[in-house]
Amino acid sequence: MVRKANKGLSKLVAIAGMVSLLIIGLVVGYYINAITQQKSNTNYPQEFGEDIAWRTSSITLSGSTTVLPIANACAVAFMNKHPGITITVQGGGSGVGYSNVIDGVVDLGMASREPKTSEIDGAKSKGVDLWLHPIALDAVCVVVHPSVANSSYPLSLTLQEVGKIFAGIYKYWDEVKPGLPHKEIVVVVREPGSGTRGTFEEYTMHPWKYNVTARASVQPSNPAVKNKVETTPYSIGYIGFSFISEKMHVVALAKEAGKPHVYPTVNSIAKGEYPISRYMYLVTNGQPKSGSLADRFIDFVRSKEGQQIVEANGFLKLPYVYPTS
Amino acid sequence: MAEVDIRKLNVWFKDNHVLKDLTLTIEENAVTAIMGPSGCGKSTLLRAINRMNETIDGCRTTGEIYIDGQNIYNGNTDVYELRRRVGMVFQKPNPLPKSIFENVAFGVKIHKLADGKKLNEIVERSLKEAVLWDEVKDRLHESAFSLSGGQQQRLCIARALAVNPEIILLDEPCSALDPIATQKIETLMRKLAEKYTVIIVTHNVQQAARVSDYVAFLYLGKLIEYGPTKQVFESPKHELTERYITGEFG
Amino acid sequence: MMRSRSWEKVFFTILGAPAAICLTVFFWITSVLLTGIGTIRLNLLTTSALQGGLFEMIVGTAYLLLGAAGVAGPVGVFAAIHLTEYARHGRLIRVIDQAINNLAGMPSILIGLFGYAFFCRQLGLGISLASGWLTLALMMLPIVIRGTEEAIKMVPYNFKEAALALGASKWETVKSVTVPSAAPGIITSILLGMARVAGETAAILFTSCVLVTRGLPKSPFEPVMALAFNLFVKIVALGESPDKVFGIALILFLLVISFASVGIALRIYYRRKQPWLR
Amino acid sequence: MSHNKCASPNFLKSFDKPVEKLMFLCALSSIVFLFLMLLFITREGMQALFTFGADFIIGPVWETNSNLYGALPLIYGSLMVVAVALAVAVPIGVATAMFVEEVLPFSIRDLVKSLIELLASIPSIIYGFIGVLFLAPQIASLFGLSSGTVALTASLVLAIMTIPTIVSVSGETIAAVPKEYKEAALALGATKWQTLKNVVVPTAKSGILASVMLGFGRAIGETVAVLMVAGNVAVIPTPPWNILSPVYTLTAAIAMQMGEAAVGTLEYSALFGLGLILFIITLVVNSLADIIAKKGIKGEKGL
Repeated sequence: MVRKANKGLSKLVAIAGMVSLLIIGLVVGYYINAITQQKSNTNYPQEFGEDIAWRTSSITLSGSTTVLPIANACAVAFMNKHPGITITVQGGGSGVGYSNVIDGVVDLGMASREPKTSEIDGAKSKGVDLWLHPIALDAVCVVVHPSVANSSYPLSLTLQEVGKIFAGIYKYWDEVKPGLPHKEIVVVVREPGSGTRGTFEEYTMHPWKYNVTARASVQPSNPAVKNKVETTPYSIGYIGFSFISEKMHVVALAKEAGKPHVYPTVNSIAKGEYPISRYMYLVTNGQPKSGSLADRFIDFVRSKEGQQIVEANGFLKLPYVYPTS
Repeated sequence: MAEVDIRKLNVWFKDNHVLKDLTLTIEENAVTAIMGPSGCGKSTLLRAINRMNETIDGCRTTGEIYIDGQNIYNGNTDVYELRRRVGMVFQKPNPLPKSIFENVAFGVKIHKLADGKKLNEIVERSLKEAVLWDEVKDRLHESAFSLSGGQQQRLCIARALAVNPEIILLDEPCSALDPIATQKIETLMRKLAEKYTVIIVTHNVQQAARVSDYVAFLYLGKLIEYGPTKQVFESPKHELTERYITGEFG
Repeated sequence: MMRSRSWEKVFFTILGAPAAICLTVFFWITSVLLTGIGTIRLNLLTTSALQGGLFEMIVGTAYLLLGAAGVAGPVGVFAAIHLTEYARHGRLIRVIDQAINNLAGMPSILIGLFGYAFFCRQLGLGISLASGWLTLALMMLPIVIRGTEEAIKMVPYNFKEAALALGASKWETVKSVTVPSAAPGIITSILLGMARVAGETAAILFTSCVLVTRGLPKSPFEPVMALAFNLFVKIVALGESPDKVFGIALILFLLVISFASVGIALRIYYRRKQPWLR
Repeated sequence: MSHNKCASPNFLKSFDKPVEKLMFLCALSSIVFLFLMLLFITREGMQALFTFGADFIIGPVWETNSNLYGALPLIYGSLMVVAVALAVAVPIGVATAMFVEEVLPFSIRDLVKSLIELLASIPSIIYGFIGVLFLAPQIASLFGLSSGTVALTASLVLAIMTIPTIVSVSGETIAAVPKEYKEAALALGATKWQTLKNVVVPTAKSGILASVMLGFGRAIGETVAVLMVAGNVAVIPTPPWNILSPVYTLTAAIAMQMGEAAVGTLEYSALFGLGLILFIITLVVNSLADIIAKKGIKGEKGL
């Protein structure tokens, strides 16, 4: 009986194993077939440049989540264009972007702010020369829920007033400006380390040594902040220019009291009139070798095609044509 | 105290026809033994009397059982009240994981028969009736598992007695016990018959002869012979009964 | 003294309500996700991520799963054999037992954190498939050990006796009697372990995944794209459009659920059909 | 069945010892890795612990920009979310376990149990996804909140995720209550409910308690789903029992900030410090569950 039972069972196992192997094999075969067909369909461009080494090389990017959509889309487009190359995009944040470049873990960092002094010092101590390559422009826009202000009752603030709101010095809206509702201000911010947050605080908080109120709601991304402000009455937050929607009111900002209040527009940002604007950067250790993949990728992002991707992802293209060296 | 009248009882477990057309009348205030080889349906018959068969999945019963003239299988019988009236003791002692006192008091509390002082009295009376009181009176609040097997079985009897039953069912109550404990339980059974209708299932022919007033012999789900113990053992009517009694099979 | 049985029935119906809630939640989640089925086209499964498909993520997830099973399977089965067949009950075994329970209860984020500190940095594997395998294997290990132990304990002793009486050594007995008899249970436990880690995000968040790269990893030391990671980054960091994310979520859901249901069904089947228990 | 294999040459037997050693090593692996986890998480978290001392645990401010790391709001957030989740999940889970094991007919019991187990295998990111898309807006409109990503939402999502653990572990112990106990009570005329209340539950109570502890362990370690719906504000709510305010949990902080933290910075170390706190909490909870469960088995024999 022992033998019989055991035999029956191992037979079952064998059959089950074989069937599952067969299925796995079929699936994998089908997949590999599909993918190789895709590859052979793409024609390898028959241009012979001065240097073809880059055509088979690979680079890795990591850093700011703000730049991530641009890098992601550009990487995909560039890889589709040149079938031999590999561009790997990791996440992280601006801090990771810099530190990875400094540690030599990645070829290109992504950053939505300039390096902190600590990062510059760290780079120097390791003999790394940080090069910033602007690839897009973004403005950090201060937005409020329509319950605070709207197109018929617009709101304008100075940078310091904005700072006081985010530092929690103003607790109610009517403390900011008489006539606003007597309601508690709901402050929405990005997570620490975010480039958007870094830029925002550099202009509105750091000059007066303000710190973000502990009551602030922390959101992990621009869409999250957008969603939060859209749905939260009496809230204020800051987002990238491209994320502005009709369900929120954009605040006009002045550098200081007495200066004109400026709304963020393509024009005002490009001219540098809007006070909180920033560049998106790709970061390298030293100038990338001419003709290398890193160099060509940066050029691609700055090319007409790359800048179209930048715009499609909701950022502003660089205000003037960059010399492609 | 109560007469049990079984008419055309049939029990199935799924497709297995366990009891077939059983009809017999069990006398009150006597010990009736149900005997037969393993698998003949003894326990099923016993469990039909307090409708415990129903707790097993796939059980189906037809026929009637009258206790004091009332059919316990008709729709409006309160099965819980029935089980209070018909106490049961199992093959393996099954005290609950509680103290000795709580075990005996369990049924009383469930049926809200008494509380406080009266409850104490009932517990004491039941333990005395089960001839256990002297052995446990100083340790009523110890775990029931601290008792020996025989004591545990008497505790289970006391537990059944505490709720004022009329009939006591014992399902091979001694099969897990040593000879001395068995003897104590057998003596107890004789004593219980003065007050209760006692029905015992046993596959031990000698035990049936020792303790019972009446004996029923079951074979393959059928009642082969039923009558006063003396008569069945001295002059069995059926050849199968004789062979079983003499130990030819079993 | 009459206790109303209908009252009792009402009561048990009330008791059944929570169970009904559980099942409703399950079916609700399933139905919510299935509404997204319209958004996915079948060729999404076979097109490369560079063309907007999910191919590399699906295969990448499979790579992660198979590799993790390849590590956790043998280690877990060996450990279980040792614990059931060789170990004498002693303090060490109690400690091991405790450790397995604790490992089973460890939050996946901690396993991910450890994986990053140990596999990626200390062992220098970096963000790679190999780091992911080891990290996920750590999560699978307790499930495989427990499942295998259960399967081995179900093998009747007289099977082993039969072999031992014929002069087989202990290892031969284990190899030729115990393991084959327990094989269905062992395979089931590995499947259930794979189901546990298939949708795991926190453990691979820092250890093995990237948002985009070309094709599949060519060696275990390259990073990989995976469904769960992509879904996480796309929702949390990029806030991508729900349609696209819905597709990933649905496929991930179906993948995990199918693994789990096959595992659970097999386990029930073999628990019932242990022929020697009949 | 294995005659031919048994007749294998003797040299195979010499493999016995090395194989045995290998198996022993595998058995040890769980201890080794648990120890390594503690070692490495502590090592990386040391810097933060030394910098802040006790303030790392009782400090009320978690503010990355000013490099202040006091984990109290995160610990409180985690405990609060889990407490509410358990308050929902324990009654539902235990009732479900009782219903499944004691009331449901055997034929559909396995099916229902499997479905509940499937509920447990749904990836947490899917729970988070559904929580964000469907549950949070519902909560917001129900309580008139501006945003639905609050502690309560996280608790509900966690409750759903914890229920299967509670059901399966307490169900196991309920099923393990000896049939004799139930028969004893039923034969005395106890109703099904009385049997359940007076016999089954008291006997299984240690197992049920263990299931609650395990549920606690699972809930406090849950990351992705919580991160997506908890709102992530590193402040103890006012008043502290306000479950309609957003909270930040230990796990969410690790997952959100780990990507941002550059290796070697104080932030990086502080995140591992959080990991250490979480590690200790889960270790204690799981060990307690183990002890309770083992005590239960002993109790069945002794009392």
